[in-house]
Amino acid sequence: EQPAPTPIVDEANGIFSDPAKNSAEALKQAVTADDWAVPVVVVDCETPGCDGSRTPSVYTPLPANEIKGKWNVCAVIPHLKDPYWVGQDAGFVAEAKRTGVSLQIYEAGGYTEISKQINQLNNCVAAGADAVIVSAVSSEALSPIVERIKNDGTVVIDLVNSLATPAVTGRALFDHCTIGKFLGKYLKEAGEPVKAVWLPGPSGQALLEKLMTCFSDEAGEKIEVLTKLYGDTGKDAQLALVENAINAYPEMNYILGSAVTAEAAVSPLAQNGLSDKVKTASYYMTPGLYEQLRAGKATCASAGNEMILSRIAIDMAVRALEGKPFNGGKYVSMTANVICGPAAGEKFNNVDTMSKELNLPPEGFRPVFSVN
Amino acid sequence: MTEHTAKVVALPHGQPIHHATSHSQQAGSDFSTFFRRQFINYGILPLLLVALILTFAIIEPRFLSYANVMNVTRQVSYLGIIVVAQMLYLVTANYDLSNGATVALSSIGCALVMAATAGGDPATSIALGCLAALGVSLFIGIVNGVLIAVVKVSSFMVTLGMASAAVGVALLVTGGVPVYGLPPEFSRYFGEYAVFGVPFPAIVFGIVVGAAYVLLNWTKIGRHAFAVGGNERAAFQSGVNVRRTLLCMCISGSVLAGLVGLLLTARMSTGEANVGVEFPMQSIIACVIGGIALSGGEGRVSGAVMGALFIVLLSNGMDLIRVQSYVQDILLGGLLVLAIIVDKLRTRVRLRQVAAPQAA
Amino acid sequence: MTEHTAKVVALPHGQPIHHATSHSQQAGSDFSTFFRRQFINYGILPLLLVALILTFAIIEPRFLSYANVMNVTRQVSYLGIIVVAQMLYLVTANYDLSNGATVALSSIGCALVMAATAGGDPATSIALGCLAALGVSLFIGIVNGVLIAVVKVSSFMVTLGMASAAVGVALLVTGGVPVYGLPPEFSRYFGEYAVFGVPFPAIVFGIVVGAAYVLLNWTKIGRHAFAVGGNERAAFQSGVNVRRTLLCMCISGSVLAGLVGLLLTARMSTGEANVGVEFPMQSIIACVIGGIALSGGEGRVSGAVMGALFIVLLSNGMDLIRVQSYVQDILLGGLLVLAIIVDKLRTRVRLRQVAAPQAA
Amino acid sequence: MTLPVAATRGVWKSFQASPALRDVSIDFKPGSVHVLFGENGAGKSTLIGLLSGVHQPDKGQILIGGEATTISSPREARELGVSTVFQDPALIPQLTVCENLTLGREPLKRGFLQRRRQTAIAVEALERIGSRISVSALASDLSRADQQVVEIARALQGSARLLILDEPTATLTEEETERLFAILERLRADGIAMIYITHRMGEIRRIGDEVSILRDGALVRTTRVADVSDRELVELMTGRRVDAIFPEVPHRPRDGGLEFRGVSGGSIEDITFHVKRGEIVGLTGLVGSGKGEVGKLCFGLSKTQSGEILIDGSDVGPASPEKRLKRGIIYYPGDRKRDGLIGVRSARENVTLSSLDEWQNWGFLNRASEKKAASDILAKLHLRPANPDALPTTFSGGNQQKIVLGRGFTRSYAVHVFDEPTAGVDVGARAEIYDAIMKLAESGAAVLVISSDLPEIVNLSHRAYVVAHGQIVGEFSGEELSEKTLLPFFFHEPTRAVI
Ligand SMILES: Nc1ncnc2c1ncn2[C@@H]1O[C@H](COP(=O)(O)OP(=O)(O)OP(=O)(O)O)[C@@H](O)[C@H]1O
Ligand SMILES: Nc1ncnc2c1ncn2[C@@H]1O[C@H](COP(=O)(O)OP(=O)(O)OP(=O)(O)O)[C@@H](O)[C@H]1O
Ligand SMILES: [Mg+2]
Ligand SMILES: [Mg+2]
Repeated sequence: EQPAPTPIVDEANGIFSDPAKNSAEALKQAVTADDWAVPVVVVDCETPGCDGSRTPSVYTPLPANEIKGKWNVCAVIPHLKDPYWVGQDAGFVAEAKRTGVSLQIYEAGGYTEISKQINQLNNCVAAGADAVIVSAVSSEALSPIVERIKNDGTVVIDLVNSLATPAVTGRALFDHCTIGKFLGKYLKEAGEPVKAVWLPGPSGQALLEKLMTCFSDEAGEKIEVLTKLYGDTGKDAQLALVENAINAYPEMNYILGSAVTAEAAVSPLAQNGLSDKVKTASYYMTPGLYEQLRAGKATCASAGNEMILSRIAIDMAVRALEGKPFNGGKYVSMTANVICGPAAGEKFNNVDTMSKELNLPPEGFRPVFSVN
Repeated sequence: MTEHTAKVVALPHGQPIHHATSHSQQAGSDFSTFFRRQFINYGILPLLLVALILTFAIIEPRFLSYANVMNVTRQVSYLGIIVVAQMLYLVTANYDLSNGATVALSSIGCALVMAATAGGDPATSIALGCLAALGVSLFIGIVNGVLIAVVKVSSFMVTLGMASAAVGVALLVTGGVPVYGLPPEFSRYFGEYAVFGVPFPAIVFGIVVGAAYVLLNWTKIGRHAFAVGGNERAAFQSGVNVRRTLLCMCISGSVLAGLVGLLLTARMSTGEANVGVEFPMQSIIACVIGGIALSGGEGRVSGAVMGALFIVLLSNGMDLIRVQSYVQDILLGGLLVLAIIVDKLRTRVRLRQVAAPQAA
Repeated sequence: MTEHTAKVVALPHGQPIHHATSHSQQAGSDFSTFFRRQFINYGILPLLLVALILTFAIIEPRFLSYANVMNVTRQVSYLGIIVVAQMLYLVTANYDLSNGATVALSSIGCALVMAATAGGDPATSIALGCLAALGVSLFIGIVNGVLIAVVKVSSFMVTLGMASAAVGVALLVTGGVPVYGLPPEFSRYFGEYAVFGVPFPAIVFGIVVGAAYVLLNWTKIGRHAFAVGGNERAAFQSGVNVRRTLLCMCISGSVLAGLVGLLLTARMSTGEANVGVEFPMQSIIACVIGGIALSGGEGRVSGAVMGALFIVLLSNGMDLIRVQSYVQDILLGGLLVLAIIVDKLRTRVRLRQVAAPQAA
Repeated sequence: MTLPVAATRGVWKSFQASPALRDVSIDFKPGSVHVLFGENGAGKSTLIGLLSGVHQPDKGQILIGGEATTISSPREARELGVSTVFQDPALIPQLTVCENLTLGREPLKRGFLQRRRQTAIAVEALERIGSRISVSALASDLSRADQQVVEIARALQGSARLLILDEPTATLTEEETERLFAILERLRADGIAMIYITHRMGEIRRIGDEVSILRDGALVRTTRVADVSDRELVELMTGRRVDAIFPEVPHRPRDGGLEFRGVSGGSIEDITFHVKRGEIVGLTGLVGSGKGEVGKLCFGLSKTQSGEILIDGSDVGPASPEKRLKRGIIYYPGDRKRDGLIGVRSARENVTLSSLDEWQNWGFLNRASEKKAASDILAKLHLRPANPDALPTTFSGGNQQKIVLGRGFTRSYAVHVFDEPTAGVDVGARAEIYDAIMKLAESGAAVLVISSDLPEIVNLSHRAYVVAHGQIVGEFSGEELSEKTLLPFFFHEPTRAVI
């Protein structure tokens, strides 16, 4: 039913598909504008596994005046207790306001809450959602539900945490593998031999495992992963893990993990006089981490530029509901890059090039759970 | 449930008045006493449930839509079975804090077997998978049971340790990634399938409830379970085989948890090591709200069912009427405490009833 | 600990043999009995701890390095205070499942106040922050205490409900993001500062342990707490003010949790809504293996400390000797059960002592 | 006419809606032992509960030293000079004797405990009543009797104007009771007022000056003990004529029954005795003599180290209550609340618990017939209130014992073993229980009654054995079976006194 997607473009609203061509100022303008535009990567979804060639493009949403229906959209997300998801929430709200859809957001309360998220998904369909945006706590476990919902004619948009099932209308994804690759690539280019400890967060997370695998594949033999220490996402838990890792692996010179981990690592490293020896890199960005990057307390962090994904997801849902073609394709992802602070050395210090708009929640934004 | 309608009220020193009879006399005539009797037998919960349903239904008519009723039915089935399983432990004055881990490990076990045999005939593959799930939970049940019944160590610690160990094993064998590649028939029939509009899990739940009711109220072992939970010393000196009773209840409780692992695996068509983390606490809450004493020896299956229903309805309803999730936590906490406080009230009234029949 | 050394063995018919005396007679002479006595008084835990330390130290000498000892000291301080807090509840036969939430909420409260006042003089800002943290926990303690002591509802449900509500509030006020912008002095002094190489939290822990020991063993309220935990009705009939005792213990327990919230905030230099998630269960585990009965009326502060030490040493040591995360869960579970089983043995030996005093 | 130390003026007390006390007015005079007498559930404990601050009256006044006083807690009562030994055990098992003795009045110095003085106080309190229990023993390690002694010692310390003892002798034997009475007499001489609750007629005469009879919460009469006969007392108490408390049981011993051959185990050494079918045999001795142990051995509650126990001439088999029940032995434990009853299950379920097989077919219970059977049995035993669905905890002591007794009638057993069958049971209920025991014997069962209550042993049993220090030191029957002849044997060996 969905018409063929609009062609891939190199330029729109003064924004180029090649991020390098965009000035920070222009990008800022573009992503905050009401008719926003953002450089994306369109993934060819015709190939099996929906993981084909990746072409840069510029994503522009459906203009508000072309939206006829008053749509009910509902989004289920893993949780709303860290800046990353608060940022996505901000995107949801902004886009819902722009498109005038009625939006309801459900948070499962953590990555272990599989049954709860399944229930929430059912609940919001029962509550009459025309489209659901799913950011799954488990890439596999939600497949049957999603397939059923899709068959019942509900639009399903896969957000951030890619679902295994092909039965989705559209995808706006945080590309775990690419993020892992980029981190690996950066460490490789950075040169010096790396002995790293992974503190990815909770265990049993397929996507994190994938990220770490892709990291290792890319990084090659010069980068040695000493161990993976799993633990609750809470800062206190990560803190204890870092402290133990410091004592367990004196040869360690890199701590890889979540933004919480990187934040938690600062004080124990300083205390053990290892701030210079042990560097940190995280696979996503938070305001606190950003500050520490600038201050040279943290070394690097991957910037997925994906705070816009939630806006794209809603736009995709609306396009699908309105029977309008997708912009560029049904699978959109972002161009990630690794942001490093002074601690990484002048050669790699690119902290100022990071787009706050695309990586951090708006200052002082407070979570909103429904927009009517 | 015979024994409930057969409750009696007695004069301080004299002939009892039989509820059943007084019921038939008064039911029409005097509603307040009728309600008081319901209150005494089932506590605040039925009222609370009615209140919830009305509130939600008024604010959001879709709450009572066929779709949502089906949806709630399916949701309550999984939790409900776990709650019954927890009840089998609690009745004997033991906790099961490992039912979540049991669900997870049997989900993994079942999924691994099915994935391994997926190539061949789906029927056999599914059968083997089910056996695996039940086998795993049976094993856990036996270990719990032996430690609780024979070695006589605190079930709190035993099942807590078991939980940690079981999850560890689940993660170890899967390397932390979900197990997929199960035969599609499995989730089609055991997960989504519905008979005359009744979802398969709901049917299983119904059977489990029936079985549990019969086990606890119509068999020797059930009676003994209540006795052991009420006063182990006295039960032993009344010739109850305490060990066998405890073993039985622990094993059946854990196997029920394994059954949920099976059903959830079908629902997710994946083996997950993270599933069921919230079950231990949720099931205990449901039991307590359902009037099943943590101190053992008391409780009705109907109470367990209502307790599960309460939790599911609450979150489903709050989702439907769009209560933001932070506030949901707060409300949940408040309602828990409220429910328990009112339950205290109930026991008071009950004593008065027994004491002062003229009220009835 | 007078009352401990003063343990006795009563002959079936009357004459007791006084440990204290038999002690002084034999301590030097007969080691086996000396060890047995230690075993009877402190259980397996000391041995277990020594075993752990030796194992780890042999496999990985760095385990005993100054850095790691400091590290363990710091880690045990936070958990240790929580465990003592839990003990204050358990001694009166009540659970505190809300101590994790208390930590989180008071961390938030403290951080918000400090961040708001960060502009001015750091000292006052810090002072206000501390007051906020303690205020929050005091409030939680009072609510718990009133519900448990006055309304007399099961602490299990009360604190469970409180936990859910408190976390909800914490998330609501912070909007899910950590609270930044605390005065740097705060984390410098309360987090990293060390006196003669002793980390500040450790000093606080020491004070807390001392205070708790005095409170429980050398004051009226403490002894009454044990009495209430042991047999509430009897305590009341003996003229103990049960309500005041329960209130006191609940409040001091929760305030200690608030103190941990304070220290952790300093350590993390942010206010976090999702910290302390594992505290409730961890603290109960530590207490139980520390010989503090869930049924109340029993327990030593030293036991609580050793329990906390056990948990911290275990995970720290396993990290150091590079045990894989998944396997750690399994080992933890196994060791828990083992510890409890051996503890059963201990009580047996004690009873045998009672029955057959000639052994002593 | 001396001013009463304490008095109640028209006090009412109801629990929920049911009045446990109705308009009771009694004076308690200095230097006099005032006995409260009444059926189980008559309101005796409730009355003293009012005086000791456990309950508050709904209506009426409590006078202490002549003026109206509200006593809102036991601690207040003690400050007013009222100290009480409550009916139900009031020691903290996990605390030491010392701590229990000083609980609620710990010696403090600048807010801190003074352990030395605490110990001194405790030692002094125990010496005062000539007990040699160790002050540093854990309460849970004491036998029930020793626990009772500690409670008495606690009540006696300090300067009490009014001393209340609620069935203090329920677990004491004659000898210990005598010691207690000696103390009470001393206190009477010192002009202390005392309230004494007992179900034992003998004790009323032995120690009582005045007696108040309660029935269904109402005061029937207060009178001088000298002015009433036992028969009158019982009539006043029950409101009906009880001709004989002890039934006359024809002695028709038949073959078979229970037999101990050189049995040792627990605190028992080499015991040999037998109970023929149709016989009621008594087993008595001091508390802690091991007589209860004999019962435990019969039922397999403690293991037999040597010797053999025979039932109808064949060995009883393994030591497990379950199996012993199957072999036809049933045991009625001495401590009803702890070892006998499932407090949270209905009286009916308690009765049928031991013999559910009787109503089982195809693995399912026939609940209708089970229910009927249980109700009939409880009706036959005159359970009051006659409500088989109520929880055991809502019944009075005597009626709780009837529920336990009911188990013996669900099917026919060859041997019935009673441990302290009438401890704390009122005279009326006692007669009914004895009646039931007689019926069992007449139906051809062997009945072993283990009791510290000498009159019970002497009047109920056909033959009796005395146990001392785990051995049988004498067998008595016919004429010899009298209190005078039995008592000396209690102290067969130089005994270590308890009080
Ligand atoms: N705490 C209570 N709650 C409810 N009812 C009670 C309570 N205490 C006593 N009763 C009731 O009050 C009545 C009087 O009880 P009480 O204990 O005073 O009798 P008693 O004379 O002491 O009997 P006994 O000789 O068995 O000790 C009984 O019917 C009893 O069931
Ligand atoms: N709680 C206890 N702890 C230690 N020893 C005990 C305990 N209770 C009883 N004993 C001892 O065990 C033996 C048997 O006790 P038992 O109770 O059978 O004596 P008894 O004559 O039956 O006393 P009672 O008249 O109270 O039943 C006695 O030597 C007694 O001292
Ligand atoms: Mg009484
Ligand atoms: Mg005995």
